[in-house]
Amino acid sequence: MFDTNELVLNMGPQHPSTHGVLRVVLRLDGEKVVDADVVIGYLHRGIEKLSENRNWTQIILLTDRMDYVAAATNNVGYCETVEKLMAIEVPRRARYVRTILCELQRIASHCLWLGTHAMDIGAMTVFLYAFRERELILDLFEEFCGARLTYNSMRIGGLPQDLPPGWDKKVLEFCRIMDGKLDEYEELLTHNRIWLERTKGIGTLTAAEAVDLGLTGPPLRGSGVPRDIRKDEPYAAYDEFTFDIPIGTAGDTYDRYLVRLEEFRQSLRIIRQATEGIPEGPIVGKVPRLIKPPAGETYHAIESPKGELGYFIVSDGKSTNPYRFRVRPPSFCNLQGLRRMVKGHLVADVVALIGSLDVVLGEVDR
Amino acid sequence: MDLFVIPLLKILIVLNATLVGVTYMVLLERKVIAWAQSRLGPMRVGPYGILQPIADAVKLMLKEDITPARADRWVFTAAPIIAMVPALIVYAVIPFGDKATLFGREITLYITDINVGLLYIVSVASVGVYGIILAGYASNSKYPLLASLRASAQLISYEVAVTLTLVSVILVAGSLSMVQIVRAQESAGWWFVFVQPLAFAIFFIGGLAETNRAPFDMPEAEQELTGGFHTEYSGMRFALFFLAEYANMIVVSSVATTLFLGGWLRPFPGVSALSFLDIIPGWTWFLVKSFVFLYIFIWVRATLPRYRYDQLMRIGWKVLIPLAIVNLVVTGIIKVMLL
Amino acid sequence: MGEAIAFYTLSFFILVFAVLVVTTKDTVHSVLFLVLDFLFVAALYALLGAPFLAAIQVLVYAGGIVVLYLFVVMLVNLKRPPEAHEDPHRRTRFGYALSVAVLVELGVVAAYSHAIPAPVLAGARSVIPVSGNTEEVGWLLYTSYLIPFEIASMLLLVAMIGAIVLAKREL
Amino acid sequence: MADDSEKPPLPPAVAPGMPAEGAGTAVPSAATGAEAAPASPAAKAAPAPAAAKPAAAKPAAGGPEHAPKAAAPTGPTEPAPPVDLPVPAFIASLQSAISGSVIHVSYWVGDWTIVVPASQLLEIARHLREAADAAFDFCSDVTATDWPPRAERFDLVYCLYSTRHRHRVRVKARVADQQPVASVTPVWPSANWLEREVFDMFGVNFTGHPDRRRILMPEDWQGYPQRKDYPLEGPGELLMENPLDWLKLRQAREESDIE
Repeated sequence: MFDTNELVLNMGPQHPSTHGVLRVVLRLDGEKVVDADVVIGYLHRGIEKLSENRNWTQIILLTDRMDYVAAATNNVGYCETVEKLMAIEVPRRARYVRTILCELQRIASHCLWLGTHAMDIGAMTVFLYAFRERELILDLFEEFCGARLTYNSMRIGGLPQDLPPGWDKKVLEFCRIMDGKLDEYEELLTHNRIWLERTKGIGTLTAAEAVDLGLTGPPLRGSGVPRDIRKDEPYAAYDEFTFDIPIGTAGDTYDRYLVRLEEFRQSLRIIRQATEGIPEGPIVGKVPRLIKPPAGETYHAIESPKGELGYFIVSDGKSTNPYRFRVRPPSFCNLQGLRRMVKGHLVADVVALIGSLDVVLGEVDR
Repeated sequence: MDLFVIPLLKILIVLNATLVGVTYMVLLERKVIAWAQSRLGPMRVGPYGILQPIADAVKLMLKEDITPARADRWVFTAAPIIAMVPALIVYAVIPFGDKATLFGREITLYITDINVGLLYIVSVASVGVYGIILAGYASNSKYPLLASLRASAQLISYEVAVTLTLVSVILVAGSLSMVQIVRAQESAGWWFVFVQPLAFAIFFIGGLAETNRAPFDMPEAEQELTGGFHTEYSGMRFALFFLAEYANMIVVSSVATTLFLGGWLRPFPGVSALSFLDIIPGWTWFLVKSFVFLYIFIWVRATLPRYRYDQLMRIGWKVLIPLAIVNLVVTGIIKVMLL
Repeated sequence: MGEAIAFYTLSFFILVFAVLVVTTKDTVHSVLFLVLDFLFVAALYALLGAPFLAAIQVLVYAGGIVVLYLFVVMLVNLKRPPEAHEDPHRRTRFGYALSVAVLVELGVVAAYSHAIPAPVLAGARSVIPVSGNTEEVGWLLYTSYLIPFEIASMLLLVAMIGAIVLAKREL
Repeated sequence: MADDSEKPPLPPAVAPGMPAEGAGTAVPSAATGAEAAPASPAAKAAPAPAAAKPAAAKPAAGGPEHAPKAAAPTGPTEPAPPVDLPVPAFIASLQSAISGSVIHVSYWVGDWTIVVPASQLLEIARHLREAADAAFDFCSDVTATDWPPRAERFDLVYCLYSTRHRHRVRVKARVADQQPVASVTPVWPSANWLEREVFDMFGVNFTGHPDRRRILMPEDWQGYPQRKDYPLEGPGELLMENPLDWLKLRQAREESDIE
């Protein structure tokens, strides 16, 4: 009479907490997840294919559309890869500005993550608070490049334009504001009993598992692997600043939360150092009028807010578009870990874990 | 004439006041949460958005009323009504005040005072759960089904704890009648919150859970279950669920006010030095106290994350119910010793 | 007069719902009619001047037990066709036999109550004052009916333990 | 420290083959105004002719070695490392551990690439993961490149990283269309989705993959979009321009499916 029927629950692609168009097909025993199939591709726009038919400069614009909450980071990663192929030296000022923008972008992206993650667990005020601060960053970006979401804020060889006057003061002012706001977030969450119960011991991954699953970024560091491309293979101007790489111990959702919160602080630290020490000088290196890298291929990775954002680009040296343009999207690879993480947890934890991975579907599907 | 007209008038007034109160409760919630989140909340309809509830009501009434193709039609239609009606008829026994003189007539400020008033509230509230279960079942959809299972498990579990705390209050008051309970507090000179603090705490937590409010709002956890048991509802039927939830919040606040905060009594009814406060009519005290309660409901929602379903059940069965039983036993022993 | 009208209306609905409970095909609907039945019975109690009993009826039966019925009905798929070796009419016949037995029992009770002299019934009625009967119910339960009450609670305890043992075999 | 500015400015015109003349330090040829670029580690710098200029005036002039004609390239440029640049130890040990495992070693703008035979891929992967000097425990990317006229048209590219030694390598295997190639998912579980994507986009025939399904494209999709011969215009464009024709095409397709 009591047959143990499993309930198949289709979560998404239209679901408030799958952060876009992620679809997770859950096999439930009661509310416990027996297995999960992660289905993606609903936002696939073929950016890789499109890029093979765009010239090198136009692709910057396409990279905006991948991780659309960290567009500047995508721009930097792409531009640096092309610069690596073409052996262009980027002026120090431009590298400093790139670092500042990347870190501002990291804070903006983490703000969005914090807001949505807390919202998924039911703390809705944090969502609004985090978006309030993200707005300040968007204002800064708007002043720099005129756009608020898809910035197109980099050029191969440097920057599209110099910083507006007084911008660095505003950045420092933002850092001052943000310091206080971080404490505000922590007050609402870090020692909150319910928050602890909802995040501790959820989706625990050991360091070895996290590496095996190909996780990068905060999910990997949350499991205690001190890997950060900013330190390991520095790009932009990261080698000139002192900052720490926070790592977790337990590898659960709470540790990933703590790691990201500490990354806020470290980012502020980098921004302060970079803004105060920003050198004068040109903002664009010596770039040929027609961008056409020599034949060859390279893989270049940077640390996006989500993890290792890698570009594998093949140039045939003859045409004005890449022969092959491949992105290693951190969200895609991190999302792969979801299936392993949700097993044995409840439906409510599934949304907490999706939030904890911090995926952006624009990047997963490209 | 008095037998029919005055009660009917009272019912009419209470019913309308409740419905208006409930709609404005929604506005209050939106405003309070907005302030907590450094926003403004609704500002467009009327000055400071005070006409927003009316606009919402009009919108919801004009919206298309969708019944899913494979839903159980009759049950689907009945569910919101079953949810709403108990929430409203509970007001019959809530004493908003003691007596008032109007047009030379002495009128009691409650519709009726039955001697099992508290039991009546509990039993009617227990029927309200059908609205949720049936909504989940009749929608013929998985999310509402999961939500309704959660909701019914939650309501049944917390009802045990809440009812047990009520029993300890009854022990102290010596009556099941709402009016008599207030009078008992008057003669004791203390609000029962000072006599039964543990019962008050359990009642408050249980009240949050029974009205499906944060941090126990699992049945309608939109982040997990896309809206919970009312996922498939639209238009006025959805509005009924919505209103029922807020009506239930007001019921819980009113009951808490009556049982623990002395109903229409002024603060410290036993301290004669504060008797100048008697100028303020009793119903004002009642409304102010209920409002404070409602405010706390909203405040909690703006502050706390949501519990998980199993954690909620654990708190209910392993913390609240044992505490309530202990409280009841201790109260009983003290009562017997003092007699 | 008004009381009589109310009584017969309520009784009529109680009977109609009772019939619907057993004739409806959809089990959930059937359970719902059962709830309605209980609610009307509660109204009957209220009419008889027993508000305490009415409230308890709603709280325990309508609000508690039937919710659990509904759980079971919703969770367990009852649309299973009977097994091939089972006689499809066996249950029906069993049902008929049971109804006849209950009817006979009711008839006996009715005949017996007619045989009791009127003053005894009147005395029983006077125990329940119209104003309130919570205290009386409690008083009676713990004095005259203490042993049945305790036996009933023992029975419930045994049932509870049995249920737990059945549900969790590997305890 | 390894910023772009420190990357050796490589001579595009002579890029293929990389004549190793003078392991000089990188000449910051493009460092126009940047004051005191951080000290570039000479050890890491690749040799570069002093006269080298970044792809500038005549970028298309020097064709790659494989395709002197202006025709479509038939393969990637895989320049051999300069002779004076020591080949990483793990490549040598791989060569000695599995004979014939390294077909070609290439170095370009700081990246090491080894080309391996597709038949030994799984074995090589296991070695690279387990050997102490390699310890590539992290498979950061799996992708492919399509070089149509070539018989073994696909370059399978595995980007590996070692969290212990913090070094990277790119492993390439050439496979033909439909040629079965062992999945490396047993070695690196993270390759699961990445290989699915390669299967989805290129139709590379992975064997032993635990879950070989399309991942980004719909399950009933025909063809492999990232192949170079995949039409850039198709039903999708038709839909926008002429919905009726599109509908006919679709119906025809559905009917053929039913048969």
